[in-house]
Amino acid sequence: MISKAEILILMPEIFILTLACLILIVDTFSQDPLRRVTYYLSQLTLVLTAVLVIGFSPEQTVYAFGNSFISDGMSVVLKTGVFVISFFAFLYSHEYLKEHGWLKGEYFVLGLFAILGMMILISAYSLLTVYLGLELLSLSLYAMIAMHRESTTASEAAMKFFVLGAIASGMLLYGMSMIYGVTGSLELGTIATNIESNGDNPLLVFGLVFIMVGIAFKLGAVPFHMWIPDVYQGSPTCVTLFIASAPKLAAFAMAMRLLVDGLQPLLNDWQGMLIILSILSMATGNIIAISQTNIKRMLAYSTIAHVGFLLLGLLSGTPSGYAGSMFYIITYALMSMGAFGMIILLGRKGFEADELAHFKGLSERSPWFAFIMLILMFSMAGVPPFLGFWGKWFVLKEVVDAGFVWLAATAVFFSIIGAYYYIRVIKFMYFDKADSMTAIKASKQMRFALSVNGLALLILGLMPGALLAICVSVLSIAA
Amino acid sequence: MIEQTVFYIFSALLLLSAGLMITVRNPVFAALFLILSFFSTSAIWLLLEAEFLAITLVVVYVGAVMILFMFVVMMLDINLSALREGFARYLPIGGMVAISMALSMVLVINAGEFGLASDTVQRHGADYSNTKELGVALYTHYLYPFEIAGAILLVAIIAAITLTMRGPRSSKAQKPGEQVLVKSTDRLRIIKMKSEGADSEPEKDPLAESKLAQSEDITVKKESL
Amino acid sequence: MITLSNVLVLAALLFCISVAGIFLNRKNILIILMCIELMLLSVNMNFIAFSYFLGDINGQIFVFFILTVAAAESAIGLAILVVLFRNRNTINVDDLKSMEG
Amino acid sequence: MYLVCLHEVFFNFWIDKGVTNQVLENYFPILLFIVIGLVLGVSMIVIGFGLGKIMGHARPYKAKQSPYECGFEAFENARIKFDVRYYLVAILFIIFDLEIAFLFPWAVVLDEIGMAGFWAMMIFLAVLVVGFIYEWRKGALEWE
Repeated sequence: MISKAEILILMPEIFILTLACLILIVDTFSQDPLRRVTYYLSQLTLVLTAVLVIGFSPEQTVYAFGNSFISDGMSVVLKTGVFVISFFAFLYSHEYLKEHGWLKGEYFVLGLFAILGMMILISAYSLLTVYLGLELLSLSLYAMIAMHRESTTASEAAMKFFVLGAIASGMLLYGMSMIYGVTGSLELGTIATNIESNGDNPLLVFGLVFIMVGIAFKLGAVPFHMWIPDVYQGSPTCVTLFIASAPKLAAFAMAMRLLVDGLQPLLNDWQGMLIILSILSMATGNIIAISQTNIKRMLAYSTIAHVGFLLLGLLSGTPSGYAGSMFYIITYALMSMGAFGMIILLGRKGFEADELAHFKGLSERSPWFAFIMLILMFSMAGVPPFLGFWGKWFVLKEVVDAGFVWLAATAVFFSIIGAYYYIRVIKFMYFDKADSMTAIKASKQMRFALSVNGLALLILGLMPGALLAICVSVLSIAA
Repeated sequence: MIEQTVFYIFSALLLLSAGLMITVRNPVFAALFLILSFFSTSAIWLLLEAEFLAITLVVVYVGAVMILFMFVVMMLDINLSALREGFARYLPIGGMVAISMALSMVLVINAGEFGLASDTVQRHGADYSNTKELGVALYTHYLYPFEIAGAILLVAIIAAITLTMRGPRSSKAQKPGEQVLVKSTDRLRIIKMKSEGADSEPEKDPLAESKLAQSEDITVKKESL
Repeated sequence: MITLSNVLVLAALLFCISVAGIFLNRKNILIILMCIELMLLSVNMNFIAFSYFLGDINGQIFVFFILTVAAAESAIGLAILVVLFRNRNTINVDDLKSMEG
Repeated sequence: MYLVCLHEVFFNFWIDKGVTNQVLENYFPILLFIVIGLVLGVSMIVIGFGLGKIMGHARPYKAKQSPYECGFEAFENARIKFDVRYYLVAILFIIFDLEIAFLFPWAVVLDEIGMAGFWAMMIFLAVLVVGFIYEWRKGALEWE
């Protein structure tokens, strides 16, 4: 049955669910067109939940609710990352929605439910909780995209995301059913021990293929990436920002739980699949991004390329490789949040700054924000003193250590190609004439948050040791 | 023997209705065939002693989800012929893909060995309650997923309302009670105006102006009622 | 007697039919949503067969949750479809090409 | 009673006592019901169409087969678009239908699952009541 300790360990989830329900009710009574109460309560919830997560973090790995819930170092770090990122994402979203005039309280409530889904996914230790967490997250995201009802592109993006997401969930479930049939269990730990004791079975690989389709879809790896460009471009920028940042951490956690915690004995099988996914993603992402004129779409292809890099760490199959991947995904989430934040900053009512041309001459309009964008783009390209470089560096080091020198060389080759389209943005900002010199209209909070976001990449880039040390330490305990 | 026959009959029915579902022209028929597949599936689940789920499938899916699909089919005035374009074009390649996929899946499944699962199953007697066993497992070991399911349902409510709800619509029905209560002052507004000098234009007649206000007011009031 | 592979083959065929349906009816989103229901039905069939032949109730519990989530999912999917139809007056996938790149 | 007798008769007739099958025995009346329904339905359709073909005489022409609308030509599709409010009600019905699906096994095993199971259901219901309040406040339940 349920013990008090189990309920305590679940405290953050219970808290965020309660507050989300409360905010939903409060919002229906609110007359304020700016939804200040809803917004501030949501932000407060995020802060308090983060405090709870860190406060209740266990010293060693704890399992609860019949092994369907796990709380370990990785879950604490990733959840904290999700809260920090979501806090900024909510701040940008509030500014964006205020400016564009379709602010709804439900946006933040659904956002909180999406965050709850991410927490469940990050802490999932059985096939059932992985599935439920994933669905809670995806259903909230579908609704958030379609929420701007007048926008044709948003509803198209939502429909595409929904159909492809539902098919991917179906595939994932089919794979799960095979794994369940062979091992007779839904718990990831038991599955791993059963596979080890019963030896190889072709049906396990059969199930693994379907599970891999699901994971590749959620991460956005080629050839299951079709949704990413359309969804990123079609969604309102604030939703794109949210989708492109925090859920990536949850998708990474899902891959870790399923592949490493549950199917570690099949390492040789999934390693090969990940190599293919990784090369295809890096190639497709970097090459197609070059020809884009829409910056949201360009960043979408850049996401695909980054996912290819992320998979490099996973496929090395060592705890330090996983740590490299985790470092990579956290840095990626920070960078993409900043980049989409810039698009929101430059936009105003009835106008989205989502074309590359809108960045022309930004250095004249606002030297400071051109500098922030410079940091973001250099960091994404992987130029040395910035944070993005270290992510690439650690992952590559692990791949070489695992004996895939050729793979590392391929990755370097594609990231050099990729550097071109990031640097093109910088060229637009510094060497081209602006089409219009309209002043940037943004609130103080927005400017402050974006500056913090950009400078964090610089400062963390100058001293990447601490974050990496955290990633390594939590994953070496888990392994 | 009889059990196997029943199983085969319902399997054939299921595959047939599923096949028809993806090929018929009319979405209404597709929905009806999907309902038939749900029914035959639930019969097969009964044979596999999943009685509670078989009933739930009928109650929730046939009784609610398919009704929802029907409503949407009825709600959207869909041009059927446009949606069928390309069906014949995709048929050869789609059929090939499906058949080869089916062959490989069946081969893998037949070749595979399920170490733990055995074909000799201990069947339960008539006093066995599937609902009870499911309930005990659900409400002791699966409390955490159960609460997550609650959250998912709540998200579905919020999403459905925010996406499709429109504000209260104005109705064109008459409301006799309010019509009776109307007073002349509600409809007629008499404007006091200074009489204008002799050199003013003849069109600017105060009487005409008040008439204008009056008629405007009446139309406004009528709309608001 | 029904054997395990009987049911699994049935589920696999059902799964393939649903994938074929998605391929063939790629223009009509409504049919695609129905095909997704069919796909989940085949997954459920798998779980119930395993649950029966393993003598383990956990598979049935999983099916119960899949049924719940899938119902919520189709509710949201249809809601998005309604919004899309209002904006575009079509549910034809091929017409959804306002974004290109 | 009648069904039970029929069931005995059929069963003893069809099935060798050695391999008596519990599931089929339990659901035999339903199977019988389905079979009778099928036979009845199919035979009625066949008889109806058959007799109609044999005895009736059909001489259709265009005007006779066109939909009749008070002397006008039909100017609209016969299918009327449904209002979106039906759809909202159907969605809310699904949610609460699922709630009942969860309540049913809970009620059956209430004496075996202890307080934890009881309170878990209370929390579940509370979450859905929040949804209910939300839809009430939003006016999704108002028809007019």
